[in-house]
Amino acid sequence: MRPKIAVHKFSSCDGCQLALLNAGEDLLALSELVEIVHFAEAGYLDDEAEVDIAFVEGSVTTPQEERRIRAIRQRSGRLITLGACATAGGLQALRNLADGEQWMADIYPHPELIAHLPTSTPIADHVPVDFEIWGCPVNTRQVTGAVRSLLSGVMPRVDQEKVCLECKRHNSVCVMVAGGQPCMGPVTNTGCGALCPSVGRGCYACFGPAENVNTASLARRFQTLGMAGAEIGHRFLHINNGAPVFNGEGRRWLEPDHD
Amino acid sequence: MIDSREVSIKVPVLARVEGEGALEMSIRNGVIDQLRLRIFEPPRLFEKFLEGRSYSDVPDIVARICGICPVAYQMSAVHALEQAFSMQPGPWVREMRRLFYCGEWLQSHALHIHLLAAPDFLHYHSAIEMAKEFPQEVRRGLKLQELGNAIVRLLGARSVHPIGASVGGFVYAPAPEQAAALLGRLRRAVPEAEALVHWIAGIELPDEPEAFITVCLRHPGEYPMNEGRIVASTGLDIDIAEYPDYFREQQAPHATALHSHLYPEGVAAGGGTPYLVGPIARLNHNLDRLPAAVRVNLDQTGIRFPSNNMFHSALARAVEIHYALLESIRILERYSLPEVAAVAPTPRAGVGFGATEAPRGLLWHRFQLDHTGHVQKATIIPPTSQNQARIEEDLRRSLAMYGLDRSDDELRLHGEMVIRNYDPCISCSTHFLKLRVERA
Amino acid sequence: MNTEFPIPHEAVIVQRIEESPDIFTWRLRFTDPAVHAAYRFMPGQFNMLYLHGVGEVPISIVSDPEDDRLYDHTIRMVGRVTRAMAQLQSGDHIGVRGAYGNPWPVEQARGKDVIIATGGLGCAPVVSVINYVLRRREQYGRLVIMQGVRHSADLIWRDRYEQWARLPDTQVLLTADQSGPGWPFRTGLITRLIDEADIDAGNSVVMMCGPEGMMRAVIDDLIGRGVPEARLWLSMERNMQCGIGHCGHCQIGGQFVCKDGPVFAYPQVKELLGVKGF
Amino acid sequence: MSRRLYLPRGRLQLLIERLSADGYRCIGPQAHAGAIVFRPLVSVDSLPKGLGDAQSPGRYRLEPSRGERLFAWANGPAALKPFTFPARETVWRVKRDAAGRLAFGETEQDAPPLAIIGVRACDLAALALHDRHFLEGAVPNPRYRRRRERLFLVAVNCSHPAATCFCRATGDGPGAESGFDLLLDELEDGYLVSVGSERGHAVAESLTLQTASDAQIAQAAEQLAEAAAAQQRRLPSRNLRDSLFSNLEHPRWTDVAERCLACGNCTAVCPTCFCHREVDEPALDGVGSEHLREWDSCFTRDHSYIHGFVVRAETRLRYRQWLTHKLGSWHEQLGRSGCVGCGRCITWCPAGIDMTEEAARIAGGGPP
Ligand SMILES: Cc1cc2nc3c(=O)[nH]c(=O)nc-3n(C[C@H](O)[C@H](O)[C@H](O)COP(=O)(O)OP(=O)(O)OC[C@H]3O[C@@H](n4cnc5c(N)ncnc54)[C@H](O)[C@@H]3O)c2cc1C
Ligand code: SF4
Ligand code: SF4
Ligand code: SF4
Repeated sequence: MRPKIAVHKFSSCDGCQLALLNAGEDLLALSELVEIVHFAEAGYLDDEAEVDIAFVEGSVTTPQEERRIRAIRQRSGRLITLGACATAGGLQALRNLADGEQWMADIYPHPELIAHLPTSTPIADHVPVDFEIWGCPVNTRQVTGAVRSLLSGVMPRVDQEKVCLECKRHNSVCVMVAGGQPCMGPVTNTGCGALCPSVGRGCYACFGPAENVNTASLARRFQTLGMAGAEIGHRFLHINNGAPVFNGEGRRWLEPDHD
Repeated sequence: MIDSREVSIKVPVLARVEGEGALEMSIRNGVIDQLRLRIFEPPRLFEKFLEGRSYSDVPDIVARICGICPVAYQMSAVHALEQAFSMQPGPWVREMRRLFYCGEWLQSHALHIHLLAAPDFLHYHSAIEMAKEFPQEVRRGLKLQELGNAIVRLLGARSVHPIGASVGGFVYAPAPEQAAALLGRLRRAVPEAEALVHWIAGIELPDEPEAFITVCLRHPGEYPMNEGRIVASTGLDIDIAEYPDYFREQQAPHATALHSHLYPEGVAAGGGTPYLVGPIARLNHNLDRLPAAVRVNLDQTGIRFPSNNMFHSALARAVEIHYALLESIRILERYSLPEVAAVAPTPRAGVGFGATEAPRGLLWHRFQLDHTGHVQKATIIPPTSQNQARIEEDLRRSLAMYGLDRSDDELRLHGEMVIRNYDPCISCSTHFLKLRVERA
Repeated sequence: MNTEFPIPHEAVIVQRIEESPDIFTWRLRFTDPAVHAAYRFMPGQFNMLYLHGVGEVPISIVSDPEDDRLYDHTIRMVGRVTRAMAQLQSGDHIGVRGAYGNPWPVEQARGKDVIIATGGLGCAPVVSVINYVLRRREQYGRLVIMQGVRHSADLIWRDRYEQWARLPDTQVLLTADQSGPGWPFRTGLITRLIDEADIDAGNSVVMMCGPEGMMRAVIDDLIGRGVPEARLWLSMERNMQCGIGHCGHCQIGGQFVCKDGPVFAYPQVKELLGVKGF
Repeated sequence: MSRRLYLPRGRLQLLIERLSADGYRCIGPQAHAGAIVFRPLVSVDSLPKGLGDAQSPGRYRLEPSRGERLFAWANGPAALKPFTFPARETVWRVKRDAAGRLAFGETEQDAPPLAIIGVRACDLAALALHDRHFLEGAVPNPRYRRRRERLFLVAVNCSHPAATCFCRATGDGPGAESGFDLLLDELEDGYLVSVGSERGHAVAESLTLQTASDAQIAQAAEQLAEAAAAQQRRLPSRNLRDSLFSNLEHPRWTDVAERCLACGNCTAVCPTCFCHREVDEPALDGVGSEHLREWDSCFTRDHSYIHGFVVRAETRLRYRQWLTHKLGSWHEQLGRSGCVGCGRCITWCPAGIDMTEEAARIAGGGPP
């Protein structure tokens, strides 16, 4: 019996699902190995089915999504989050730091007609998550790798080392040491292949925090590069602003006396 | 019997629309009483959290509005910001941005045609199912999609949320060897793009001519992507900065999204009307900007543009795939390393506008910045919110013509097909929202 | 084969024995008869076992080196690789490379008393040496087996201990830090067993495995009783990737557990044993 | 050392051509992405003419330097390590057939002969250490050996050490003494050439070089002495084994952990760090799998993970492992310190931690 899989979308940009839709031949190969039962973007629509593996993209931002994720959890064997939105609340979790209601009113003439929550929260705030895949977006290698592991009867490998190590494996020249550019690599989770430094720009932490990070030391380093407090804060309050270690560091630098 | 039927069709998840939406409609006494395209996409409030951010963060942030057309968001944004800073990054950057955009058109159009539209037309649930009987066609589609991704990767290191675009140009210039290798792959794919146009043209589709207003960019010398004036089939021809004078979005009380309307005589004069943006609009207005090879290939199909049949939108996409491929080849044939890949911006206070042609149509940005280059106010009008009113109008008309006496399933499938013509990318709708349904 | 650059050889699981709900034993044979015939090991050495597409883990060899039909591994399911290994059945294939590391000092111990001290859950590395001594009973003096577990419920292979206890010249002492009802053995730390054990400090070789804190305590006690440091042996565990002293993961100070150990004479690791961080 | 020869700068290209003709792929230092890095070299024109490097803790900048010199810099982020011990490689492959049988296969050991020009004394010292680690144990690594054997090394004595260099203190530079095929001293308008191997001899012969003058030889010696004298940094002693291990609870370990990012940059740029991990990359279909080896670092959690327990969970313990290994337990393992004084871990530390200072504070009994 091929395992059944589902891909669900919550509040997101759809970029993570593209890890599958852009997989080309691998997408066809995957459809032989598993039975895709729900994946709206690819035309599979059985939201109610029991599945062995559920991939979830997106964060929870509406009452309906709150209910839906609980129902999905109940009929899914393993639940795996895909990407920054599902794993840390996404870029849109920036609203959690502000007056989200005021923001709504600034954009919509009738915000009261829109069913929404004041916050954008990761899936794990609502239901237990079996495995998290970080990235904004996640890439095909990560997702097919996870599927392969599960097919082999093991959980995917957790790798939380820092981008720096991969950056050096690629023999890229450090943009912070040699170029004076701020780089989040020393606190960011590996997985992207250290893309940004490989093309000469600093990492902006789209893969979330690595293990055992020293955000305070990195922030001090940014200061020596001549950055103002708010700019330093924004480095941490970016794609993965909802990740607790980034959130805490970022907010510290946004406080007025920190400039 | 028909007259006495009361039907309410709900499509809880609209299959194969990127993002999840729903269509609700009720038919009373043989006429459509209510029709709503419901979008479940919750607001992600990008315009608000851009406020206070440095201009240099903007390309990375706006990309996250849509994973399928991040390049479009980046391009509208950098053009708007550069206009605010009164800077011009020069010919190399200009050409590379065009190439970047070609990659996105190729990728997005190929994805739409093969994973979304063609399975519809040929009655399959999915492309994967379709691949069993059309293996060559699906593989060709996947290959063109991958070529588009490869172009985006050349300039952006990855295809979704690429990291290469910056205000002032690009973070890096690709190595000539990489450009040359990609050029070879693109050249080999030309016959496939030509064949794709014929394949799509050969699929039998409803012939439903109708009158609709089209809006897109028009450039004096080229098929529009990053630059041009905004034109409409009403004869409108304005600078992109004048957009707010002629277009307005409203949160209509019955509607589920902000609907954009065009006011041909200016917003003040009233008389707003739905309009279409996207491939058909672009092709209808810019046929004379296509290279001969693209036009000859299209002519051979026997289908003529300008077209007023919305079911030609997949064909228009195929034609644009052909065009984007040839345009990429043209650009890459002349590729050389620039002196610098980006001009360093000098921030200053001001307002800038950017309008580019996203795969799904006109994408309009306005940024107001302070003297340090931090965003004070951002407005982003994506193509899907512009097409929204048009889709509902089209649904009402097309379903009535199709015959409201059809079974629920048939109506649903037809409705889906109509919607699909617009390729509504629901995630990218910074304005789309779900309203509580009010029922009479 | 031990010095050839390591690529696994295919081996077949001839038999799978369920030892407890989370411990199983594999009886293996290399599928290539020439490889099988050339394969040599000693008690205390380990193999790197490879699960297809998943990874490798170091596992001690528990069978007797002179049994050349099959060789055995007893594996506890703990994580990614071992849990998936538990799913394999007899007839399935894995990869094996080895044998690696330094064995127990079975030569030094010949003619002497052998004291085994283990702590924690089922200590595979010493099973091999117990079996080795029992098979060659006449070559060794007394055999004293001391085993401590955290909780009485953690003890596995109780019947095996009871069986050993019935053998001549063999003393088996068990203790649990905490015991539940029906526990006939001692309660308390393993060092308390040493008083009961009949140890001839001048004529014993001690072999240990288990938590480093426990080994430290036993060592201190035995040194106090006059056992020479060089007669104290311990088997250590560290993360291991290559098994041949190249990858650097298993270092404890200057020692590589994979090639300088896993069985060490106490003086080799004395300085850093139990020091947090090494 | 044998007879010293002289090669005018204008004829340096001949060396590249000769090596290429002998079947070597030439690699040489070039300015790239803001640093000196080794890249494929076809023409002397690509060498970093008129460039120097300014290095300090956490900072590296290329700077213009006067004159025609091509080697008036100290070093870049990577030594020879990426060529001899690549960051990632497949060590074996396996295929599983429908019956579940496994077929293991070695990967083809395709190491093209490389000629590397511009190698520093510290790089050679590090290479000698890797040779010992990978080749002189019970199980030599054949892939390393093959790459190593096919390496032609043209060393250049350091005339412009960086502020972070301390090879004089470790005894590994600034002049190279062995381990090269050819050795150059760069003078104002050419190169003093010394031969270090048979192969080097053959190449030098074919270039029909002049004999170096006494003045040129004296000039090179003086330049080298100046380079040595210019170095300010040093370590408390060449063997810190005991002084480090007797200070395992020194408060400075906690202090450095507050600054350390535990990012592993120091270990990656270190020419002697050898830690690596092994991972499997299975194909999606579950038939084939590649077993890879890739650089690891003692600054990662997984480096010291054993089931249910991380031996070095905190940065303090990771930094201590690194320094006590590098300057301490290397002596037990390979008979000398693992530090060759190249200064890379100081320059390329994003937090600007200077290991010579940390070592002095901890092992030298200085203030915490
Ligand atoms: C010399 C030696 C002999 C051993 N003998 C046995 C034995 O006979 N029976 C037995 O059940 N166990 C033995 N172990 C322990 C066994 O290797 C680990 O339990 C096993 O590696 C855990 O792997 P995992 O993937 O299931 O666990 P996870 O916790 O998922 O570990 C992930 C990875 O970390 C590494 N790792 C984790 N724990 C250890 C560890 N303790 N030692 C080395 N690497 C580790 C492995 O690479 C492993 O794949 C021995 C360990 C060593 C060093
Ligand atoms: S994590 Fe990023 S790429 Fe993925 S859905 Fe969210 S915004 Fe899109
Ligand atoms: S560029 Fe960034 S990721 Fe790379 S080494 Fe430097 S700090 Fe780390
Ligand atoms: S380097 Fe950083 S920002 Fe760039 S892709 Fe990788 S994780 Fe994302």
